[in-house]
Amino acid sequence: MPYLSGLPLPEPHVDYEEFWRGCKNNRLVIQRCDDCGWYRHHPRPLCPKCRSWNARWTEVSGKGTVWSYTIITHPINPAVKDQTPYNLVEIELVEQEGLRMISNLIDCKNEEIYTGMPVKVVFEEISPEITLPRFKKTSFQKNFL
Amino acid sequence: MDSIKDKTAIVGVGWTRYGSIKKPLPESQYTLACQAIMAAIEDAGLAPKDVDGVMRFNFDSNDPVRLAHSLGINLKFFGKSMYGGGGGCACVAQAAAAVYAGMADYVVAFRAISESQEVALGHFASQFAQLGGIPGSMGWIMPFGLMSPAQGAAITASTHFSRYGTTSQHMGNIAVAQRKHANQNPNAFFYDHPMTMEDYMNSPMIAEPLRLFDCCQESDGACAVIVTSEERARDLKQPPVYIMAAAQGGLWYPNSMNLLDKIADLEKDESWHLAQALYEMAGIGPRDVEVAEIYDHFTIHVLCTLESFGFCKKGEGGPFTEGGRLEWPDGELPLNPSGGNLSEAYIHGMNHVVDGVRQLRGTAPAQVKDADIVLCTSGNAVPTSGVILRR
Amino acid sequence: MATIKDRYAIAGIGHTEYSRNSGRSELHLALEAIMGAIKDAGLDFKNIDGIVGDHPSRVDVMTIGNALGLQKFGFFIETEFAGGGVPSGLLHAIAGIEAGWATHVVCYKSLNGSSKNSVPAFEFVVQPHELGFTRPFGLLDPVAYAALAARRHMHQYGTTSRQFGAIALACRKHANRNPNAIMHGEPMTIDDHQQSSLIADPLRQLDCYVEADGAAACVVTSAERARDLKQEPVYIMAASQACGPSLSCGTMDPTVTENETRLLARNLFSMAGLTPTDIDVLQVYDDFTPLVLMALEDLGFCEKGEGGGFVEGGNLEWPDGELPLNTGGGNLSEGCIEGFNHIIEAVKQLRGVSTAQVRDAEVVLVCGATGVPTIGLILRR
Amino acid sequence: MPYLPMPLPLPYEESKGFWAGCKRHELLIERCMDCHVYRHPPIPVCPECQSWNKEWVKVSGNGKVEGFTIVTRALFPGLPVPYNVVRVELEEQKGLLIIGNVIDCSPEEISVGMPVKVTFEDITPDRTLYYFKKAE
Repeated sequence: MPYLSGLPLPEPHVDYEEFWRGCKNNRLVIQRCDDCGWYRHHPRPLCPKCRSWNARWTEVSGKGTVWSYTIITHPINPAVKDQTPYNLVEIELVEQEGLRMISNLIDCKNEEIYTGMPVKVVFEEISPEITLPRFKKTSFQKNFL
Repeated sequence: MDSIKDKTAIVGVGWTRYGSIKKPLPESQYTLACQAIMAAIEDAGLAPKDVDGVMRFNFDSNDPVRLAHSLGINLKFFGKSMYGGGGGCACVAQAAAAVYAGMADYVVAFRAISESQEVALGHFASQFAQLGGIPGSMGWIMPFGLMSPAQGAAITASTHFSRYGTTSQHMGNIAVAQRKHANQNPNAFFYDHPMTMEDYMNSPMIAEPLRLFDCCQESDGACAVIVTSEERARDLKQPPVYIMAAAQGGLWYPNSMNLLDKIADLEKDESWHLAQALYEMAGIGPRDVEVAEIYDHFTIHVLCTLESFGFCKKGEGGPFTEGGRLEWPDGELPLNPSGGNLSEAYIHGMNHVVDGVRQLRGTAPAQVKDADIVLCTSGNAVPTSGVILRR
Repeated sequence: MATIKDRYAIAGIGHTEYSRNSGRSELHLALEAIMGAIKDAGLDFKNIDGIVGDHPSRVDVMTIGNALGLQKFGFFIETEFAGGGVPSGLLHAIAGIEAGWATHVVCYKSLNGSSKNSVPAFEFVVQPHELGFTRPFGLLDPVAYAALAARRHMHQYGTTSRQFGAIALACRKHANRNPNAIMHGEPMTIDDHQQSSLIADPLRQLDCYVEADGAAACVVTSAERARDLKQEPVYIMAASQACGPSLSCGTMDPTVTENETRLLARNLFSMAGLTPTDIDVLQVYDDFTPLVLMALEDLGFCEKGEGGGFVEGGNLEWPDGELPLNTGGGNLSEGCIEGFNHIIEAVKQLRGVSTAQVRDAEVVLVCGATGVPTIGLILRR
Repeated sequence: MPYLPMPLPLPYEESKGFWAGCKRHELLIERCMDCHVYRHPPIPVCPECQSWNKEWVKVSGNGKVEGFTIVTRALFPGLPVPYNVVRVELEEQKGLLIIGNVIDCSPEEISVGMPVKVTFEDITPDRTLYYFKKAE
């Protein structure tokens, strides 16, 4: 049972397919500039730092911290009717300051979530085509960095 | 009235290679936009951070956030034109206005298009199913099966045919001339595909009297131009191409019947209104125009636009196309020397502006000798826009 | 190429009642507001030769032009980014007049945001694929974006929900003086705010805007022409947009110092030749209270991170606060006309006819939404 | 039977009266009560005199084809080609145009200037569309 269901899923698109292919293979891959090494998410054609066209899909550790979060308590959107409350987190990955992505924390009570909480990616298959990256709490102790 | 005449210039142009839905490019619309814009920046001898404004087409999903993200730039002016192909030159016009008003220094006007990736088949059908019917003013036309610009243009053509005696052959003259031009342009999609009048006549009927080759292509690609003030333009890498006039034109329609070809008045259509505004601002007339970059979604509208801009009288557009008058290199008014939307690529008319600039720099693939003044127009039959360029 | 500073003016304003259910179409509302603005300016319909439409395009500019019987087809465009963009209509209007395309331009916004009595939207454009990185995780509505930004601001700077509430409170107090405000006659305390239901933690219902039906419009013309018209002109000292690379992954970073609103402030103040201390009244787009707080920091009214303390103690409240905010009640309490209500209120302040009239108000700053490509204006009388 | 298997229009504030008229097999066109100029599609304000006073007037339904096309390539799944689309000028006023189909008429018969008359087709129990027929 996925954490949230019935939501619009990513549609296939040339700029983003590597990311989703990675997820399908249980790998978190982020676009990284081949020249200056800057990670960028979401993917885009050019490196905003050095304007290089060269980029490589690079597997990252999947470790990060909760940069911010919210608990959606009121189903403003009909798509999440009967699914509230749910958490929505913005994760900052350890690879780079400001490298952030949107996800959810699973196996975690909403009250337990805090800003700065260490987390690690897990993958949840939603459909034969789409696997979503979600996150689980972890601890700083286990060789976090 | 004070105006922007000669106050701004195009200092950079960029374009990508072109594909079509049958021979798609692998790049996304986003990538194509960045390619064309970066090429224009380089052409101008600028750095990305110099760009502080963007104007895009309303159907273009490359909003300023995308561009700021990818190009790493800060923008202080941005906007989008309206009414699809009618808004191409409006992008250039608004860019010029923003520069002239001191709102930005270097404004990019661009169009990126990926019809192979972005136009989902059955897109309309699924939305109608979701909504339970045809919404808004489209309810006046779509239930009757009028749902594409080509069909609307066909209705206009039937009126033009009946009123003025225009023929398929006349429309064919336009298509054939432009194909000849594309055969000069290695980047044109139909570069190595010649076309005769017979080929044209044998192309399948889409919506009578419009044939396949009366219609623009469905393309992948992007074009971009950079506009700045005439003072700044003088110090840059390329010879400046001045914007003599820029304007919007058209009719105030009773409703936003976007897919209905709205020419109820063949005498004074959108392009007629545009022509008045452009010629007045530039202080020139049709005789001064040496290259005609006329928006060509459909041949019939090229014909109407030529009439409305006074190259011939109303109703005489048909015979005006005869005798190779529109053909490079010897015709008296070379039409869309790059091949245009019909035969170069359908970059929504931004390719016309790019070729116009290249003509004035003397670097066009089908170079019109000593071209000094170029007219570029956007789509007729919708609220439209245009620019007059000079070197 | 002179700067546009003080060379353009708002010559007329018009608006409908703001309500929960207008009972009219958005087109109808738009025409009422526009015709009101033209009349307010003392102009004839025939004088209008440019139109700037709203976003999302509920009411087509061509339909407006046709209904008004306009003769000259000089200039038309529409804004974008909803609340971030509404005031950009004025910027485009100025550019259009400066270019020589038009002399008197109307700008408008019309919506049945509360009753939802709208012609259904039909999308010609495929939804941006970037949404694949947010929507599957339940990031679906603006309130969730604002909640993420708010939570981070609280974490980093110790900002509290009560401080967000202070903004809602100020707007409500102002709305209670404004009979056209939807929340007129419904006083609110900070306890009411704290007890209102959580929508997206930490955002409560009273942190969020009030949906409304209504329309607003104004006429922009050159300062020279405006001086000969019926009303005292409200001069546009500065107008600028801003969009930079800091909007990240469809979310916003409330902590960076180089965000949109910061860029905007730099553009605006340098064009106007002013500093924040010169601003008498502030009209800031207020869909969600935390974003107002961040905008106050980014506009330079206080230091980054000090917004919480700045909004406390009635500092934003008419008549005694140092910086009266959204004196008509704003989106939070007057009703959300996506920021056009802020423009109307700014003009009323400078004409001296606001229901919460700031004494001797001379300069008003209008700021579009934070977290999207945005726009701002500095107006003076 | 509809001429084309297309979705029906969703009536909106300004168009409700028109479609209600069709239901009664009446072609109603909006007209200004002050300057008596017709307008189609309907809008709240008169483009000629900016009056808000308007009324629905039952028109004759007579007109002539001002322009037409025979669509030979379908853009919508399941559309039978060829089919015609006509732009009809109603006799009440010059330039008063309306889009429709001519039913019971072969593609070859249609021409610019051809006189037509309105006819109505009940598509569902609640909804009626207007079409045109060749007139003498």
